[in-house]
Amino acid sequence: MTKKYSKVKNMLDAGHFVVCSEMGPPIGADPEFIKKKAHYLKGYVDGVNVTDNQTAIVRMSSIAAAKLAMDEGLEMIIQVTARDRNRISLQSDILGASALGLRNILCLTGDHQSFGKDPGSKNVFELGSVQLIKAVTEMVDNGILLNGKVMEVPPKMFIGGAANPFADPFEMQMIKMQKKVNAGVEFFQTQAIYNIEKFEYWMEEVRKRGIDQNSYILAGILPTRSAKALRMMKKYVAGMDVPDHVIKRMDQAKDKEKEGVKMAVETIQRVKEIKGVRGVHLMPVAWEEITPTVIKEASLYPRPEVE
Amino acid sequence: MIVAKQKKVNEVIDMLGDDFNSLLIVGCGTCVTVSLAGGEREVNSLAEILRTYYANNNRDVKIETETVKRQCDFEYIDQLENLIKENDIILSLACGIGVQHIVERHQDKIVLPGLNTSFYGATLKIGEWSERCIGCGECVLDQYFGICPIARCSKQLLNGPCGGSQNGSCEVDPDIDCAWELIYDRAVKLDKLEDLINYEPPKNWEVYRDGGPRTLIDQEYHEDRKE
Amino acid sequence: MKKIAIIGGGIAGSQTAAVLADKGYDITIVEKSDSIGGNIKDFGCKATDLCLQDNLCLVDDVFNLVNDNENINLMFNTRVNDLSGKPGCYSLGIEREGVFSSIDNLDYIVLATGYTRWSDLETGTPEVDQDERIMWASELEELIKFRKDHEQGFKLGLKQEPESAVFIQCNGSRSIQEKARYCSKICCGYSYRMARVLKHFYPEIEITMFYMDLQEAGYLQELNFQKLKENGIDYINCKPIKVYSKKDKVNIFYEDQNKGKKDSLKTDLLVLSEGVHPKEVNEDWSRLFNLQLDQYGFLYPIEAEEKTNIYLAGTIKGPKDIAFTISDSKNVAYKIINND
Amino acid sequence: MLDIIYIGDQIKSPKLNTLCIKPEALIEFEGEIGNFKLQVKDDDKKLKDLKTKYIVINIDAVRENNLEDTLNLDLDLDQLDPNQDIIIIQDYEQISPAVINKEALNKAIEIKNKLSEKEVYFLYRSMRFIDDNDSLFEEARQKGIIFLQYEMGNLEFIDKDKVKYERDGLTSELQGQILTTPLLKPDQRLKRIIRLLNIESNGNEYIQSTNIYLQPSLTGKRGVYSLAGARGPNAYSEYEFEKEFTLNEIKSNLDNFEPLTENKRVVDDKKCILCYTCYRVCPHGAVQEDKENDAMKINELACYGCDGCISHCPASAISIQEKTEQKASNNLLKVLMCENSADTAYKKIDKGSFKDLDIEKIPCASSIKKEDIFKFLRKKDSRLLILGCFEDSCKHITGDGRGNRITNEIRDTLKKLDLNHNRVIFERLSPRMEEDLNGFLLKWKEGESS
Repeated sequence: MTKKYSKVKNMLDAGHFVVCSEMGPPIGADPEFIKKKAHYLKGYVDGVNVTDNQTAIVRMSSIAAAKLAMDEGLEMIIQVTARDRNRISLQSDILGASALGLRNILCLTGDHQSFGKDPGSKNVFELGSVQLIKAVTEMVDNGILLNGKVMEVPPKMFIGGAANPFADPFEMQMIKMQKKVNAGVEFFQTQAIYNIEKFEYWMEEVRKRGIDQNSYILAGILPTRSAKALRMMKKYVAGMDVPDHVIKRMDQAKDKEKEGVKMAVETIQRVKEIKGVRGVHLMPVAWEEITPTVIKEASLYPRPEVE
Repeated sequence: MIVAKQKKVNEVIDMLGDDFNSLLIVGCGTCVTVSLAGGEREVNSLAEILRTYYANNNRDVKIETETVKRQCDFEYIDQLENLIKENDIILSLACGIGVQHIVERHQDKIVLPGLNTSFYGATLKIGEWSERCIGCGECVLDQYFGICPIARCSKQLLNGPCGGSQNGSCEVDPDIDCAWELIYDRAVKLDKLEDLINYEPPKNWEVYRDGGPRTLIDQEYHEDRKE
Repeated sequence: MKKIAIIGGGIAGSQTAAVLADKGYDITIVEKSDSIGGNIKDFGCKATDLCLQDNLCLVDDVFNLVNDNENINLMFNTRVNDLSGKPGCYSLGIEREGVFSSIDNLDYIVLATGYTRWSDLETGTPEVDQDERIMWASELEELIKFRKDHEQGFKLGLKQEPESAVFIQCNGSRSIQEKARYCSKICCGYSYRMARVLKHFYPEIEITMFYMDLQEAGYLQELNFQKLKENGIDYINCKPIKVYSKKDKVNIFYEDQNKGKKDSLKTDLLVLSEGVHPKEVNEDWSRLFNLQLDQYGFLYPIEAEEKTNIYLAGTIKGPKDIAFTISDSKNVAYKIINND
Repeated sequence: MLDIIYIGDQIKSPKLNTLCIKPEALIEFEGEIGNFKLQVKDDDKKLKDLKTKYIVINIDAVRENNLEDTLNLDLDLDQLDPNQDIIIIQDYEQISPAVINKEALNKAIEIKNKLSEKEVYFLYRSMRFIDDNDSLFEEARQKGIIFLQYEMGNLEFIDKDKVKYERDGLTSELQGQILTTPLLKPDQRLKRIIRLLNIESNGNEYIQSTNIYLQPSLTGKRGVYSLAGARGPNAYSEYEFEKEFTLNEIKSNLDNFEPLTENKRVVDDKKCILCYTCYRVCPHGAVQEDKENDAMKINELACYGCDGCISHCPASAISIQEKTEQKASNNLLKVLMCENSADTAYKKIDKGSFKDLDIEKIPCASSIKKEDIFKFLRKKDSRLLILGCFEDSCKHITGDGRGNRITNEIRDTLKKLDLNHNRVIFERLSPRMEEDLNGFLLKWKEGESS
C-alpha cells in the first residue's frame, strides 16, 4: 500500500537525503512558544519530531504541540512513548492525532521515569516499542485495534522507530531492530552519533541483515557547545557513547559554539557517505536555534521540494 | 520468599501515637525472619528500642513480644488470642498479609504494620536480596531461558532490550543487571538465539491484579464450590 | 617430658616456647635483659584509620601466653657462656648476676637471640645528634608511638611542625662496606608505614623517599610500586650524596639514578632508616655450638638440626619481618615436636 | 582416615597418609578439623566418601597470555628469529607479581646470552624486588639489556612487531619480536571450592590473605590451608617456606584435637529456621546443616568463639551452653572491649582511673547485640563505648566490620529517636595501643567524645 499523505515519506521515497529536527514542548501551556520555534525551523527541515515528555519530565502533550506547529506549516513527527499510557490510551491518542492531521509517528518505549522529576510516579510500559509499532501498523494498514475491533476510518501514519547503535548487547539490539521492521516500522532515527567508527560498523551489520532495504535510516546528530555537556551525556544519558577524544577536542576549542557546529557538520558529511543512511535527524538540546546554521553549513539548504 | 524491610523507628513511633499503654509486637517466623526484618531477634530489638525511647521520654508503656511461625495462617494467630486481647495496640512485623490476617481475626483491635513489604526475592548474600518474580499470574520463564523480563527488566520489555542497556547494566542504575543482557547470554550459552527472534504480543494482565484482587481456589478441596 | 632451653626471649624465642609449652614441653627461656619482648618492645602499632599490617597485633598474645604458662620457666638477666654434653643431653652453662650455674639434661636448644639495629652514615654524615630535624627511624618511632589524636590533634612536638619529610633508605644495608651488602628487608615497609602515619596526621605533608630498590617483603608485596606512589609518597631511586643542616631546612643533594641527573631538595624532617644487623654474640654461638657464620655474621641454617638437636629461630639467621619471624619460630617448634 | 587431602596439586609429604583430588572432583564437603568428610567423584564417575584430618588447597593460578600474537615466557629459545631484536613487555594491563618478574628477568638474561648481538629491551612498570630479583636486575643491566620504565599511557602497540614508547617527551619506536609476561588469574575452579568449603575469600576470588591472622598459609577455617595460586599471585614468593610450614604444623598435630573455646555454642533445633544466616556470617566456616535434626549445627572444633552467629541469628536460636548470666549493673558507663585488641592493651595499663567503669570483655565486636545495647541505653545518661579491631587485623576476619555496622545502625536509630547518638561509640584499637587506650578512656569518661 502506498501512502502519499506523509511529506517525510514522500521525500524519502523520492530518494532525497532527508533532514529532520526536533523540538521539545514547553513546561507550560504557552502556544506562542511552539509558534516561535516553528518559525525558525520552517524551510530548513523536512520533518520535526515533538518529544513526548522527554526524559520523563512533564511537558505539553506532544500531540497538542505537534498540531500547533503543524498549523505554522511544518511537517510533524509525533513521538509516542509507552511509558505513561496503557494500550487503551495509546490507541485512542493515535486515533486523535490522525484526526488532527498528524501523519508521522515515532514509536518509543520511553526513558524510565527515574531520570525525570517524578521518580515516584507509576510507570506503565504495558507495551514495548515493538508491540507499539505492531499495534500502529495494524491500525493503519488493516484498521484493526489490539482487541480485534475493526474501524471504519483507520488512522494514517508513517511509522518510525528508534535504534541505538551504541547499546548492548549488540546482537540482541540487532534482533530487536529486525523485529521492529517485521512489525511494520518504515523509518528509523538513531541515537546521537559521536563514535562514528562504531556507527559505521553498526551500519555494516544493518546492511548485512537487509534492514536498510526495508526501512529508511536517519542518523542522529546532536550539536553541542560545551565539553561539560558532552561529559554529562557520557555519564548520565542512557545509551550514549561519547569517546574521550571528542571531549578533548571540545575542551581544547577556543570558540566552543563554532567547534560544536563544525563537529556536527563533519559528522553529517561522514554519515552521508555511508551506504544505507538516508537522512539525518538533528536534535540539539537547549540549542535548537542552531539547527538552520548547521543545515546551511552542511550544504543541505535549501531543501528540495516534493509534491 | 517475601522480602521486607523494617520501617524507620521514628515512623513506627509516630504511627503508634500517644494513646496507648500497652503494645504487643508480633514477629513472623518464616519469610521475613530470613530477610532479617521480622524474626524473633528483630522483634526483641525493636521492643528494646521502643522501651528505651519511652523510658527516656518518661512514658510508661508495657511492651510484650511474641513470634509465631506464620502470620498468614489463622491457626497461628489464634495462638496469640489472649495476648492480642490484653494489649492496646498490635504491631505486626510480618508482611502486609500478616497484618491483615490479624485484623481479620481481631476487628476491634488496632493492628499496625512494622515492616514495608518489598518484593518476592532471593538472597544473593547476607543482607542482600533481589527481586525475581512479581506474581504476574502467567509464567513466561520458559520463553526467556529462566530469566524473567517482567520482574527484572525496568521496563518489563518482552521483545528485547531498550536502547539504555549498556555494558550489561540497566539505564536506571548501573548496579542493576540488564535482564536482556542476561537473557541474551543464556540464549547464546544454550545456542538458542533464534528463539528470541519471534514477536511476543502484549501480555495478558487480566491474570495479574489488574483483573481485580485475586483468590485462588483449588477445586480438589472445594467440592461444594463446583458448579 | 622433654626439656628445652630457648636462648632469647624476643618474639622468636617466645613464639617457639608458646607452641612447645602448649604441647607440654618443659621450657626454660634464658633472657639477658629483665623481661621478655626483645626488639619488639620498642615498636608501636602503625594503624592510622586503616590497619597497615605491621603484624604487631600478633605478638602480645604470645608474650602473655609465655608469661602465664606454667611449663615455661623464665630466667632473666641471664647469659649463656658454656655448652657441654651431646644431643639429647646438653648442659648450658649460665651466668646470672655474677652467679654461675647450669641448666642440665636438655633435649633441645633453640637459639633465638635476634638482630641488632644498625645504621651507617656513609652518605655525607648528617648531624643526627645536633639537629632535631634529622632523626633515626627509631627516634621517630618514639615520637609517633602515641598517635591517636584524642587531644588537640597529633603533634610531633618539634620546634616547627613539618611541611615536608624525607626518608633515606638503606642506611646500614646495601652498604658499600663489605659488612652489610645484604638487604634488611623490613625497612622499606617500615618507612612506608611511618610515612603513612605522618600523612595521616599532616595530610598536606610532602614526603619523599630515597631508595636503592624496594624490597617487597610481606605487606609491600600486596602493594607494589605503583600503589605506593598512589599514596602521595614520591620515590627517588638513589642514596643521597650529601646532607646539610641549614638554618631553615635540611638540604639533600642527590643524583637520580633513573633520570641520571643531579638535583637537590629541602625538607623539614629527615628520617634515616636503620638496618637489621647480626649480633656480635653470633660469633660466640658459632664457637660454642659449632655453627657456621655467613659473610655478614648471621648464622647459616643448620642442615642436620634433627640430629644436633640445636635449632635456630628468627632473625638470628638473617633479616625477617614480624610475621615471617613468627611463622619461622612456629615452624621450629613444629620441627622439634615432629622430631620426637 | 587420611591425614591430608590435597585439592589441586599434591605435595611430597613423607610419613603422612595423603591423597590428592582434582578441584572438580569434590562434590560435597562437611565436618571439622580432624574429621572432614568429603564426597568425591572419581574418574569413573563413581561417588566415594573420604575422611581426612586436614585439607590443603594447592591450586595454581592460571596464566593468561596478555596479548595475542606475542611470545610468552615459556617459549623455546630456538623459536626466536636470530636476526631480530627482542622486546620484553612486563606489567601490561596488570602489575606482575614478583614471581613473574623473576621469570622475566631470567628469560631476558637467557635470551641475551643466546642472541648477544641483538638488543634486548625490557619494558616494565614496576620491578618487584624480592629474593634475588635485585641481583638478577643488576646482572641483566650489566649484560646490556636495556630497561625502560613506562606507564600505561606511554606504551602503544603499533604492529605485532612494533611498539611506540614515550617518556619525558621523547618518543621512540621499537621493532622486534615482542614477548609479553602472562597475567596471573585465579583458577575458576577455586570459586567453587571456596563455596563448598565455606571459607573466606578476597574480592579477587583468591583465598583471603591480607588478614594478619591468616599467615602464612592459614585460612579462616581451622584445618584448611591454602598455598600458592590458591592464595594469590604473591604467595609464590614464599612458596617453599609456606609448604614446609604447613606440613610441619599438620604433622605436629595429628591427634587429640581440642576445642578453642570453653563453652559450646548450640543451636536450638526448634527455633532454627535453616535460613543459613549463621552459615554466611561465620568467618571460620564452623557452621553446617545438621540434616538429622533439621537445624544448623556449629562444629565445636571449628568454632573460634566470636559469637557472630549468636548476634546475627534472626530467630534467636543460637546460644552459649551453660553461660552464666551477666549480673545487671547500675553503672551508667559501659565499655565493651574486644578480647583480641582493646582488652589485650587494657591488661597493660594502670586500671586505677577506670575502676568506676563497667568494663566487659567480648570475644569480638561482631558479637554485640542491638537488643542488649538498647536495654542498657534505657537508663538515662548511660553511655557505651565499643572497642574493636582494625580491618585486616580482626581475628575473626570480618568481625570488626560487622561490629562497626551494628554500631552505626544503633547510632542511626538513636538519631531518629532524637536521642544523643554519641552515647554509643565504636572505636578501633590494636593490642599495642595501650597509651592511646588510656588517653581515650580518660577522655571518654569525661564525657566528651569524638
